[in-house]
Amino acid sequence: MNTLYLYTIVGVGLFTLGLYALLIHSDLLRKILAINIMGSGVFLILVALAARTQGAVPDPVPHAMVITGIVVAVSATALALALVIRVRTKVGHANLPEQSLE
Amino acid sequence: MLLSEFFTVILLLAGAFFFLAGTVGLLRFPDVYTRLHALTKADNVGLGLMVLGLALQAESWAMTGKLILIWLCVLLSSASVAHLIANAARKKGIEPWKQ
Amino acid sequence: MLSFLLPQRVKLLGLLIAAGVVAAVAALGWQVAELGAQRYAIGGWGAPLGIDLYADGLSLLMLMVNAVVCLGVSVYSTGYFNRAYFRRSRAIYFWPLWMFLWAALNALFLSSDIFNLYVTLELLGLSAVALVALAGGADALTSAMRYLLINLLGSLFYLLGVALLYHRFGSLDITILSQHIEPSPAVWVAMGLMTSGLLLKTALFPMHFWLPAAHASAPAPVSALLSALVVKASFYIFLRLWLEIFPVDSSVFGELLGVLGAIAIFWGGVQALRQTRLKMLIAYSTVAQLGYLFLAFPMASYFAWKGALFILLSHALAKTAMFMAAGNILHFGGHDRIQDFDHVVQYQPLTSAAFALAGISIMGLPPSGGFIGKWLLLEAAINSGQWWLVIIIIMGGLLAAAYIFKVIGYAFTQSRKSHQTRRVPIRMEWTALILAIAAILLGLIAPWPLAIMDIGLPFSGEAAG
Amino acid sequence: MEAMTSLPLMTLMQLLFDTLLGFALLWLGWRALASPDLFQAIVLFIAFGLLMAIVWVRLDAPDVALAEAAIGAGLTGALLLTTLARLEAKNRSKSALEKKHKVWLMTENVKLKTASFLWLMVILMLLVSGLVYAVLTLQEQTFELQMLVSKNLESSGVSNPVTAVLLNFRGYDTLLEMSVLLLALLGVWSFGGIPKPHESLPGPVLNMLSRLLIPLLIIVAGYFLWVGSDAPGGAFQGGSVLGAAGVLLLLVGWRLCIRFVGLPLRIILVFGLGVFVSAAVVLIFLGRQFMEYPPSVAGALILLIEAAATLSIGITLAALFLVGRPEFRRHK
Amino acid sequence: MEIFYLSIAFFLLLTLLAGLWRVLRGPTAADRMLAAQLFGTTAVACVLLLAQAFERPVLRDVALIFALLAAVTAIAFVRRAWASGEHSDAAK
Repeated sequence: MNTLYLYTIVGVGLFTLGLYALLIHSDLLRKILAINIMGSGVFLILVALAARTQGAVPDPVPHAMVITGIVVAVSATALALALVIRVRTKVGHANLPEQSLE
Repeated sequence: MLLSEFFTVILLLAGAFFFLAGTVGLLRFPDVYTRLHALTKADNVGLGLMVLGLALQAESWAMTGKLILIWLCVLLSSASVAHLIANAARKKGIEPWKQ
Repeated sequence: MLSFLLPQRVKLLGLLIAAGVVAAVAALGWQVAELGAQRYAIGGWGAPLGIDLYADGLSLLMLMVNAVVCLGVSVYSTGYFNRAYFRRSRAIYFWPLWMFLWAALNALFLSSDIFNLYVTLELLGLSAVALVALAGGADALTSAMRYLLINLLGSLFYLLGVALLYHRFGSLDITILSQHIEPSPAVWVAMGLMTSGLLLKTALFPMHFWLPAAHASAPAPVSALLSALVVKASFYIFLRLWLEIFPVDSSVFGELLGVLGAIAIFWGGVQALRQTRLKMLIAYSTVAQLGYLFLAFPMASYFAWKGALFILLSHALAKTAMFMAAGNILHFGGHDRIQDFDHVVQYQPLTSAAFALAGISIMGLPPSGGFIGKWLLLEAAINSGQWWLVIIIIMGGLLAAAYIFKVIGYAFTQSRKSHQTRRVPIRMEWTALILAIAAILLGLIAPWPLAIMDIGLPFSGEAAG
Repeated sequence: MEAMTSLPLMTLMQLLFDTLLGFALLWLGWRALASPDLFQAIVLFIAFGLLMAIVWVRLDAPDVALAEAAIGAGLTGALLLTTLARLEAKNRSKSALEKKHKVWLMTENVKLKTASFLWLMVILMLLVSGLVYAVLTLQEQTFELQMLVSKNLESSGVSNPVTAVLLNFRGYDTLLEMSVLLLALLGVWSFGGIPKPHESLPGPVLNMLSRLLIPLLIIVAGYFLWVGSDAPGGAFQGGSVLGAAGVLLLLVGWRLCIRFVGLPLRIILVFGLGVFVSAAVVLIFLGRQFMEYPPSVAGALILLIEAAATLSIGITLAALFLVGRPEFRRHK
Repeated sequence: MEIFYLSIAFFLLLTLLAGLWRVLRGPTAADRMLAAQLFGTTAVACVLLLAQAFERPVLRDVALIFALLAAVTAIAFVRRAWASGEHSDAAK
């Protein structure tokens, strides 16, 4: 069962890494990458914990949740990227003025 | 060790060796074109051997058919991609490495 | 949910659907009033397996406010969007996006499944961002971008909380979870995550920096929606989770929220005073009013919840009216710098009347809904003996009065440079006025919504009062 | 997994494989975010997506692996590259300078006072320790939900548990999720048209490749749709493969000819969602709950819904790739 | 027998990481894209081995998707990342 907790730790690591990068970087494209990585981290935790069931087949509900999550993440990223291009054409540089952290 | 398993092991090892050759080529070669050359060839052959090795183990013919299909796809896409990248690099004006 | 609009339909159908949804909400309201809280299992599966829709007093009230405000905004935007001011191609997209937003709000208020809430939150966030970006200006796009990032960040935090809760208890349904819950480290962390995610979206004090820019740069009906409903939706979820799932004995946490609320009131009020543009002023006043909602947490008594909810309802109505009034003035004068309001009262009597009435409700003067809410909060504060809350509530009211009078004062004066003015369609002025009057009427018919609140599960539990 | 192989060597090997995979993921994620050059960050991110799919395979989640591979490899990478191309085209100014020493802390392009930096690190450490502690103390999870799923599986008309949960038990989530996808497209279109990038005519090789690859992709999408009911696959995976085929088409420079761009395109886009909602509503009139598929006809109904969903998801993903309203251009 | 498959898969993962180094150092954008292509083929082989190791015929579909889609990102790179603008670091 310990490989399971390894993946959960990796998931937590990814989540924090994404959060750190999101707050640090001012470049928009980087922020979107950071959010995607955070999302993958959360999904990893979800599925890793799902594999705790005794039976060969792991619990399907988290899988369904993650698939829904992936589709939502893709549509959000697509919208964000389209917005970045618009911001760039209008403003000329693709990063947010450094807003206050947290 | 069944005979077929014996062959599979050999084929897989050969495949792995070619993958290694491909990666080393990628790292060692000084120029885009030579790396491209090394990578595409070695990896395809490596994958081909692995697919053959696994095909021996595959239970049903449908499975081997699917494996072969996968291999063909990889061949098709990596060859044409290599061409495209080389073509684009050429246009970009990266001259091949001359000793 | 029925208001999914096919992309190619435009305004006419928009109004039709708006009327349809209001009728549906009224029918649901009647049903809930008669039979008590309704539980509707989607797909016929039981609670743990399938998803349940749960309509109790709390969600019913939110739905009603939602319906009234959305009807007003729909009528308002028919006028707002057909002017030359807005390029035709952009106006077409307002309606489908707006319908999606409304559907997301309806779905959110009804759902009782935490993962489903995540999906509705995401739907809400994306449609709100698209609407804010509709204005197309440079600052509109930047604030829309920042709002999107904040939204995604908040939902990810929330999702992580959901993941922990699910893996701990094996179920996603709120009612089932509330039966199983017992404080354990995993639950505490999940609670912290979900709270920070939702607070980020509700723009409580430390995390409110995205709100003023987003509200000010968005087109008027959109910013009305944002501050009246979208921000409140995440507060609604937070309230529902706080009451039902999270272990109630966390008073230290409630204290922290109360303090944050208080700071929000002061900071929002002071900032509002300093603003030169009307829309920014109203946006900061939203930040302040949100602070009020969180004042109820330290007391956590029966009256406190009802007071906070009442403020929420009256604020929604009043703030929509205010933003509509601002939209009219913007149309009329072409700018919303407060100093240069000349003769707004003479040219647009209805709009300034609407603004004044809405201001009364925000300040909390006697007849208005805002007053009832503040009165309940005051009563709760006095009962629970937390005097510092009483002072804050009164101070907040004074601050609100200050920035409202500042605006009204300028509306009467003659500005130095005159500039061309444009007629504003009468529809827009009337909707603003009707909504403002509704905010006042809410105060007069107070007992009725208070009764509805009791149907729901959350309050009857602690009827200690 | 463990149950099948009792050999200690095997578990050791798996452990080794997992640790390497985990380490590679973290390291790749960190490098992707820390690399000074944007293009390098994107390539690393694409590799990250591939590794993610392998992790899903390792965690015995084939459906998720399929979805991640199809969407991650197919769409996100291509979308990021196109956006970068558009952004790069805008400013030729700064070329990424390799600042070695600062890269580790990722602070080379951020003016951060050390105070707030330390403060931030404290918060992050707190978060990590809290999360890890919470995760480790999770007691054995009650499996009644999983038993429930397998118990009602046969009445759901589908034998693959994940598809059953996705489309029947929690069909409402999927309904909302498809509307999120449609909403994203609406949002992108509401930003108005995009400046048309000058397209150089595709070379002969690309033509040949696309002629071979795209039909194959469409067949595979159909295969996934069909297999979805009893093996991992289904509407989303099929839809994303179809989307990838669409992306390939757009890359080759194919444009929808004028006749299709108006209403017909919109109808296709809304088709999936429309079928889903109408199926659910029709059932209400038959006296059932909102989305209760009668077990007898559930399989066929789900397949119908999935087919419509795959079609519209594919077209929506391809349209999203265009990042803007499709400009009307005569089909060459 | 599975141990052998798993060890080969492990070895492939190592080659994949080695390829990463080329992405970091690669002077031109083409090198980086090249390495991405390498990852694609290695991932296909890795997934096939895992499919065999854990007797999951289903995983072959995942390998099929990898095989098909590896080309998409590369083509996106060639068509868009370079076609529309001369890449500044090509001259480096």
